[in-house]
Amino acid sequence: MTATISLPEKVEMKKTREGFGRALVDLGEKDPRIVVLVGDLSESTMVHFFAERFPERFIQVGIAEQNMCCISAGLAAMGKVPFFATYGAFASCRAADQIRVTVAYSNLNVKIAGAHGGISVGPDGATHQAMEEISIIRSIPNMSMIVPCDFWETYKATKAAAAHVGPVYLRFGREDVPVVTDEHTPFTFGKGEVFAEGTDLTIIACGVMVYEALRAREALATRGLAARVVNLHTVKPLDRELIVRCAKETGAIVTAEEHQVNGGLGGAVAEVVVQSTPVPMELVAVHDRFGQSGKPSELMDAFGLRAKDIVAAADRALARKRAR
Amino acid sequence: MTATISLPEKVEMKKTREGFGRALVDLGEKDPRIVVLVGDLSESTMVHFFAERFPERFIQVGIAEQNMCCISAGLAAMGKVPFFATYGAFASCRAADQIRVTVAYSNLNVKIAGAHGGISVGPDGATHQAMEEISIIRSIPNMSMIVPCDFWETYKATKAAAAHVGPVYLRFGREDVPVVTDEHTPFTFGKGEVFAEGTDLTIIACGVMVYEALRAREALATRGLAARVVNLHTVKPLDRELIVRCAKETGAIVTAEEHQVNGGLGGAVAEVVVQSTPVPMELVAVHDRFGQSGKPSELMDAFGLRAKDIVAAADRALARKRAR
Amino acid sequence: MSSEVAPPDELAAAHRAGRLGWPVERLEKKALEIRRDIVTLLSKAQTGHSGGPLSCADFGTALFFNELNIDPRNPKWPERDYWHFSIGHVTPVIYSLMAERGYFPLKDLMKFRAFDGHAQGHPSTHDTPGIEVSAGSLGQGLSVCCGVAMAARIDHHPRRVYCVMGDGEQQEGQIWEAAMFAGHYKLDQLCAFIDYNRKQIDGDVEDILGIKPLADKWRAFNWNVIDCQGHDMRDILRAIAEARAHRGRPSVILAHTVMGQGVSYMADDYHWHGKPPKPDQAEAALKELGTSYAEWSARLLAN
Amino acid sequence: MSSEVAPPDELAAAHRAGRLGWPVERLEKKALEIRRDIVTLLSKAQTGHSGGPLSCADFGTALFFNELNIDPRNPKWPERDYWHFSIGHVTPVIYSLMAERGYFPLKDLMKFRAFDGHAQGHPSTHDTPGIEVSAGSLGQGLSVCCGVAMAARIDHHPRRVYCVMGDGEQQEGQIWEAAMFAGHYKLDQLCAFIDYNRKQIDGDVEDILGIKPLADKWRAFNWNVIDCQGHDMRDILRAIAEARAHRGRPSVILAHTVMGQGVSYMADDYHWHGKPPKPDQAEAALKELGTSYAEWSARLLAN
Ligand SMILES: Cc1ncc(C[n+]2csc(CCOP(=O)(O)OP(=O)(O)O)c2C)c(N)n1
Ligand SMILES: Cc1ncc(C[n+]2csc(CCOP(=O)(O)OP(=O)(O)O)c2C)c(N)n1
Ligand SMILES: [Mg+2]
Ligand SMILES: [Mg+2]
Repeated sequence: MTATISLPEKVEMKKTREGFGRALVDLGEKDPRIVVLVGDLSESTMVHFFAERFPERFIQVGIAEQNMCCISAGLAAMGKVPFFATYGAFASCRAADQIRVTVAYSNLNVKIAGAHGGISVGPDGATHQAMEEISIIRSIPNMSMIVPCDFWETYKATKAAAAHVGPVYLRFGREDVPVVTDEHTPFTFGKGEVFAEGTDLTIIACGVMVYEALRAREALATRGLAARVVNLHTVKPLDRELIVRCAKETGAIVTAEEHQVNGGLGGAVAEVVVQSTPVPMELVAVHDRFGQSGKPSELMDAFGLRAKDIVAAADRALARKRAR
Repeated sequence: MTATISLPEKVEMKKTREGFGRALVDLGEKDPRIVVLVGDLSESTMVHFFAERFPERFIQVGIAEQNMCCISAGLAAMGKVPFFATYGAFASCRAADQIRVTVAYSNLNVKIAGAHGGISVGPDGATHQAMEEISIIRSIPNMSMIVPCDFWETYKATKAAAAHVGPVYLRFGREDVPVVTDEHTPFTFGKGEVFAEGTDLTIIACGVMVYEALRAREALATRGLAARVVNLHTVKPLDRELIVRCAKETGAIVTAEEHQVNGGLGGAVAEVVVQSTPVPMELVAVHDRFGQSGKPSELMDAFGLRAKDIVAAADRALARKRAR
Repeated sequence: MSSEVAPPDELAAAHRAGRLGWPVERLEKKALEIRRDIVTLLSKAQTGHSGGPLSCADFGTALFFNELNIDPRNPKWPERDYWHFSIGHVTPVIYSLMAERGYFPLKDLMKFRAFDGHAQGHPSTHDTPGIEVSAGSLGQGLSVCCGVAMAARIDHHPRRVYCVMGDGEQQEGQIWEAAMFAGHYKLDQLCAFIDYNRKQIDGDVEDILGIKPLADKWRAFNWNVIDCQGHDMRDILRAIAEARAHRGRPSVILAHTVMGQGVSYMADDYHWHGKPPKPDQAEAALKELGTSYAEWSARLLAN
Repeated sequence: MSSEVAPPDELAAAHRAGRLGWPVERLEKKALEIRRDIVTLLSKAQTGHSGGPLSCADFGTALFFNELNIDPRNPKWPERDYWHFSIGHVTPVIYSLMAERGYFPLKDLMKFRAFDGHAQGHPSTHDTPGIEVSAGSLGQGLSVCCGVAMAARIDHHPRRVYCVMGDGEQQEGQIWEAAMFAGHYKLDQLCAFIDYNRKQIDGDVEDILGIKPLADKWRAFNWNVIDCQGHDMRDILRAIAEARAHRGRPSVILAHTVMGQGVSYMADDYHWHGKPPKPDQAEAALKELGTSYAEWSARLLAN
């Protein structure tokens, strides 16, 4: 599907996690099976909206992520649709064994919300900047995972997660990020969206990097280069068909993610590419180092997660494409 | 380095984890800093040899993997060289947060031994067949990881882990596996070994799949195809140089691992390949499904982890190489 | 000990459609059969755990054949009680109880841990009908049961929830997270059993990492603690009834058991935690249990 | 309460080279300065936690300026005691204590959580000299301290080990794994503080997930439990001395504190768990603490 997105100069800023919090309330209105759990982070994860509206279906678990994950499994086994929320670092790592054995191996209908993913978490520093989630969750069978790009997409992703039967991991950021989609932008679980057409190369991004990719596209366009931009919000299951098509049609791929380079979105795309249509790829990501404290913008710059870094990667990829 | 390995018809069978258990004792003799911890699995992980020889440096933690991981961190902070041992499923998942925050972020000298990796664990079934370890550990900065191929290599890997300053994860299997190396086969931490030369394609394998790769090479040779076999025991840090060289020189790569396909050895190699020398690759691995009970040999067959599966993958890769 | 007495509606609930309510003698006979099943299936498979399954056999039988309100032919019966073994490694007793109770044919026991059977080494939701949540990584089951109990609370459902844990398993921190949670939310529909057989893989629990004083721990986590003789059927039923009658707190039954109970050479020996008897050892065990491998395997295969 | 009295060699050890052993009055003055540091650095950074750091300020000062045997100019001094804050979010008090004690210049506090400073939002081994093990994911620190204590035991080293935990943090199961371990191995060189301020992020600990009766829990895990008034310096020193003198069990000091203690509008209000005072609020706070932002930030920047 193509949903050509062009950015105004000044873009509205909003938190992805707020889209989650709002969607939960709307889901709760329609579906009595929705239950929300939190590990002492109601406001940070924005489940407080749901808690206020549906106190009888809200469970405060305290600081006990392992327990929260398995409680969710028990709720799901009884037909509930539980969403449990904490920071992504603790959702993906502290509860990894519980996700693997109790949730995923049983293929239970548990939804996991990991707030505060990425370096843009900012001043809290490395421990709170979850950047290993895609690698971890992607490796576990039966798991699905969505990394939405903005407020609206998070809203839709949350609803899609509820509609999908099976375990789903949702990854959000902490900060206000540019709103690049609107209420009507198409969103299909498991399918990437072509946000802008182009033939010279494809930029495949997820999360806040979709915005940076669109900006990079503008910069490349000033030099006569036409970059396709794909929003690959569902990092599992992967839209292989779209990736193969992009590799074939554009001959070069840059991936962009606010995540470790090892085994993340770039790795997922690379696995498809080498098995189908080997083309030059460049991976814009965090290069196997821990985060640090700082302002989100300082860190996005320092860790090379900006439009300009995507542009540089695109130039490298294009040079390699031409040299073949 | 090249260490041409040719297999006799009947190969000696021995457990990798025994190489670990023996190496610990030898390490303990020479280095008083070595401390060994276990979570109620002394014999399965074969740390009982060490426990008998050095009871004062052996710590039984009981069934508490999170605690064991952080106790090891405390020991390492005080200058000890702790090895902690449990099943790989619990080492990598139950202690994932502890590995990330306390061990890796502090870059402490903790050695993690994950026994019972892979589908060949057999009758215990899915929960005990750790197949997500490479993806998880590879995503965490500062971590190193070795997946040795047999008894002798495990012995050497254990010693190499002790010699390396920083956190290292070692992955073993459960069963007797073919001994393909000997006491004198070269082993260098962080470097792949070319176990057999070849020019038509490269099979890059780790763990027990190195044996299957060597057998696959024999089968391919009968058809006049020359496969190079690389034992990539150190899956992190990755021997990029060797991978790039193989891609350039042979133009096609098959990876083989007893591990989930998402983000594992194949993914790691793919990431290097697309960023340097895009060539056709095929990934022999477990295709995103949980294991099950059965005899190890039945499972290796059923999950497509045999020499014949590598041969089939090689044929696909070669066809794609020729079609370019 | 409970200080309160169950009100009449609870007693009615306690006699619901899916409860067998067998008397002590019949339970004792069934427990013997369960032990024969365990030894036979382990002998056939030549892989699996002997010790824990045998220590769980008596209270397991009491649960399945007296207490639990279940319909094995309709495992998802909405009215069902929920049961869960957090110690996934005791599949020999879990599957024997399930098969004897009618979840699946007895002959399936003869394919324990086999490639072509459903009876996985550790309980698997998608392989075995009646297993609602997979297990095998210790320490997670009580949390699952807390979730089931919370669902019942949200739905105002009278479902009772039974969880079986190991004593070595008490070393897992997640158990105490769940204990704190259930205490806080006063989940009195929840009843946990601890198979207090004093052994784990590497030896005596008190040598490995002592859990004493265990009753004090649970009390300090706001649970109702009930001690019981884990191989005395009458005492087991007494403990279960006490738990059922208790209001305001979840109950934990410390079932004092013997690892390998029922097979003389296994009894109280931790070496039997994780291995099956060899065929000749199984024959000796089955003799003690009043049958033979030929006889008992024939019974299993015929049903 | 300890039933035993420290033998002479222990008393000698208690007066080792790196202990400051400051008297109560001096400690009280330093604690006030620590509070000024905390408010000032938070006001500068406009990010970070206020509540927990202020509740830890008094016993933190007692540890750093009376009890701990450390050499801040040589953080790896082999004879050192080991200290660790398992609640990594209280970096404002950790860094203030460290800077006031001489680990690094006071002016570094003015770069709290800044891109170009070393003072990370949560303690980081490779950024801040003297931080031996990183923290920030709750529940892990007591295990780290168990490891340090075991190393000391192996080496027959008299090192004492101090761990600071939160009360909300008690909900993490790993704490109870570590508690069981330390009890089993009778790690009496280990002393844990619990900052019992009755608050966590989402509200009152007893509303979120009650941890009471907390002393009973620790006793049931075989620890020596000592209650103390967490803002009474004399009582803090008494508790520490009691812990030091106790033999055969690790000690835990339940430091009864008030979140945000020292700043009237923050006191006992969980909303102050994780946010900094705005500049005008900081000014008001510093006034209560007998200084001003201008004066105190100048002091920090000058040292
Ligand atoms: C998280 C986890 N760690 C380790 C194991 C391996 N393991 C299986 S059973 C067992 C011992 C359990 O002891 P206990 O609960 O007393 O059961 P029993 O030996 O009495 O059957 C261990 C360590 C596991 N299954 N899960
Ligand atoms: C494993 C983990 N889960 C959640 C968090 C987020 N978190 C940070 S502080 C905190 C509350 C801690 O409460 P308490 O121990 O009482 O500290 P206080 O609020 O009193 O400072 C939480 C939930 C975390 N840092 N680590
Ligand atoms: Mg036991
Ligand atoms: Mg608190």
